[in-house]
Amino acid sequence: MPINAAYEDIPGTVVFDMDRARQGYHLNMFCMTLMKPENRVAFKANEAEYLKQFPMTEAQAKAILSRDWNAMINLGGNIYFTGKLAATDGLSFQQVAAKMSANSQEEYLQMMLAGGRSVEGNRSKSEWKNRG
Amino acid sequence: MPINAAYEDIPGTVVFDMDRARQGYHLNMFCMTLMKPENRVAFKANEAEYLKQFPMTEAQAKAILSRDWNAMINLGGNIYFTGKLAATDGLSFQQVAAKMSANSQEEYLQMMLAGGRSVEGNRSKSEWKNRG
Amino acid sequence: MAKIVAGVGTSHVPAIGAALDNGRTGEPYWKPVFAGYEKSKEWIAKLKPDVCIAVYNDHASAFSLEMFPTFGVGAGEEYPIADEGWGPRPVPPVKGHPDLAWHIIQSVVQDDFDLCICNKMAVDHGLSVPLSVMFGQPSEWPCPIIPVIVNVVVYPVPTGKRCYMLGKAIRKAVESFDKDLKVVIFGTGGMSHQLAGQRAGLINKEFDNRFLDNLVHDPAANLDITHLEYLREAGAEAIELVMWQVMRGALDDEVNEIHRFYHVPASNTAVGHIILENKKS
Amino acid sequence: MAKIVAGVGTSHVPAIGAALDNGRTGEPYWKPVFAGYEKSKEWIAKLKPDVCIAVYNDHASAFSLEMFPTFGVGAGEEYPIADEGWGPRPVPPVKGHPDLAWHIIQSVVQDDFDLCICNKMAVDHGLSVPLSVMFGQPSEWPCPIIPVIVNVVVYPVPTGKRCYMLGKAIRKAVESFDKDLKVVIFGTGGMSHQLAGQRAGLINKEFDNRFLDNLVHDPAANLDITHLEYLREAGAEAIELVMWQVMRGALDDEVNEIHRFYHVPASNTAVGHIILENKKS
Ligand SMILES: [Fe+3]
Ligand SMILES: [Fe+3]
Repeated sequence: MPINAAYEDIPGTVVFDMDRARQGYHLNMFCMTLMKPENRVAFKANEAEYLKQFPMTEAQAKAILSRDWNAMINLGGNIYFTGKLAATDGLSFQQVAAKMSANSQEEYLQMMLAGGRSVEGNRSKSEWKNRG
Repeated sequence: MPINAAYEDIPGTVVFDMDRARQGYHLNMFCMTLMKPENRVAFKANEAEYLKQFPMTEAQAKAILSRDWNAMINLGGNIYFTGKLAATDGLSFQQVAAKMSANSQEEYLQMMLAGGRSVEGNRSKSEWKNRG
Repeated sequence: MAKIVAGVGTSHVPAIGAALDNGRTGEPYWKPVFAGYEKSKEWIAKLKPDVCIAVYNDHASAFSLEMFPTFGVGAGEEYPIADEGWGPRPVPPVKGHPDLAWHIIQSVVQDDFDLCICNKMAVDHGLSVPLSVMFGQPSEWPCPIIPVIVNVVVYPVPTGKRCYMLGKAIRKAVESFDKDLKVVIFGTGGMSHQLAGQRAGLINKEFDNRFLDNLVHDPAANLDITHLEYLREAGAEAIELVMWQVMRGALDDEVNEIHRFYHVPASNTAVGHIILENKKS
Repeated sequence: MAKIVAGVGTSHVPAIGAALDNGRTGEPYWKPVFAGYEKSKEWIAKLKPDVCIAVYNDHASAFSLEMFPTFGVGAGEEYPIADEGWGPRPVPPVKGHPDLAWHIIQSVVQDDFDLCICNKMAVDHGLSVPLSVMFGQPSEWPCPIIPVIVNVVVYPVPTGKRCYMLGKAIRKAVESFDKDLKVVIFGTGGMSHQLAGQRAGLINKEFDNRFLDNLVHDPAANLDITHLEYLREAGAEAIELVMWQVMRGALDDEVNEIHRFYHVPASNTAVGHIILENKKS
């Protein structure tokens, strides 16, 4: 939607707008069920089977099963929902953020200790053009 | 609350404000459960037992069990919630309104056919002072 | 560009739905009620709106004391019919229009209306009865519906003025949608009635007809009606008329009255109905 | 008359709660974070507020895509601690203050804020972490809390300006409450951070410190920050700072800065914290 077009220029960032909320509805609602311990157990016991309760796309299910955290976000997942999956796996938000944005946990930890990722060079997709 | 004091002057009328919403919380939440057919069956099978799930007052439970519709409203019930109980009993909103405000169903039906209860004489409690 | 071309005001008395569902429309009690909507059914069948926005209140069906929003907009694909205690009405589920609904939400929230986004909710007689009187008994509703819900149950409820301004914001949102859509907006509920207490059965024809007259010729005059005045003058449930203000706010200042119908009683209620069209520009 | 005497701004990073719950506050990584709140704990223990109003966002715990309100006010007696996937935090449930909460709802809805009334909801780290950093680890929280929830998760989210105006409306409501109560308002979330995507870990100290400076001396200057600017300049989750605007809106134009603390990092986040007192009148 035109109303949000400007957000699209921010690199490496997905804004959870109407398109994402619609696309990710079932993926995110699956994550909500992990707020109950018995559901976490059931999911862990047979992940693929558990996911069949939710009419999500194959790509979304695959992203969940393979814990491809960026793919989940790109397919309409929102971090506060997928954070429930991370918690189910015993992962912190920092560990997931590292998986999404750094080569290693250690690299990410060091970057944060050094003051975090600078906004310089990270404002616009035009600044990322020459990245791999 | 002062903000609502003016409503209190309207005779034979209970405004579902904060005080009623708090007072009637469990009574009304009981009514919400009657939106499921299996709950309607369970309630009808043993009404007193079913009500024990809800921490309402004895007076509220008694009003429900005796179908004292005005008492339910005076104890914090709201008509859209208690309407679910009426539906469970097979009663229409009109039948319940008649029970609350008229001597008989026939009298209420005739009053409505004749154009309803007039607002004249029914605006203020001061106008009802001389009623029984 | 999408455009709101007309507004429909109508009561949403559950007994009207029951009369239809139970085949009692020909009975002397109900015949005059349904006769009042004959012209309306023809009008809307001819107009063929692409989408209807239906402003109604949830009667403690999708919402309860756990949570009650002041304003909500339905952005879902489909809404099931609520079971209000007598089983769901035997009418088709309501299909939404998520594209336009989300666009409205985007626009209206940025205009400082604090909506609740509603994707999953059962819709009750407040929505289904207006569809029935306008569209009859089809196997599916002829167009997608965007539910707009307003709290008129748990006080505090919004003012008539706020509802009118919401209508204006919805209109602005619709007009900035980038597809050609002919939209009709429904304001539902009312008119004078009171369902509970010793004053149940209250009807005020003068109040109702003044409200209808103002709606056509001087909508601003209705905005000054306080909650207290609705309740005192026209019965506790007359507060539902604030939802007609949303509809009226979404139309031009000047409108043509296409149809009007007023009848007492249907169950406990004064049935009011009006169709207003924006003047062609 | 009740009165809002002070405002607290603080990040609500879940890892801070986890560090406390797991007894890791003495570790080199966490020590400076908790040191920043030492003065705050003394301050609030001495102030002894009767009620705290805590503005926070639900992180898809009490709300989901089924329903997401823009603004909600908790009117319940008690709120359980949410299980966000790792079991509920081992902290006491939050007791509400229904009298004042309902009074605020009454007043603020009549001032055209379209609140969702929330009686039953689990509260997540957004609320519990601010309580932990300010009150430590008591067996029960020292005062009742009124949760005010703001949608900063599902776009569209409210503007900073709208949030600031909500703060003003809350202040007006509190000041019309007929009991003497000393009230502190918390604005939580932020500061710069981004949790997801390839840009995760973004921090912008200049942005954060300008925001803090403005908060003290020129709150109006913060109101012009657009959603786009929060996101681009300070990370996707910096949008949470709109909740500090609710807090600031509820205070006097002129305030005294009692305490300020800024530290990078806690997990993915720039921890910001400020205490502002209204000047005694
Ligand atoms: Fe209604
Ligand atoms: Fe947060």
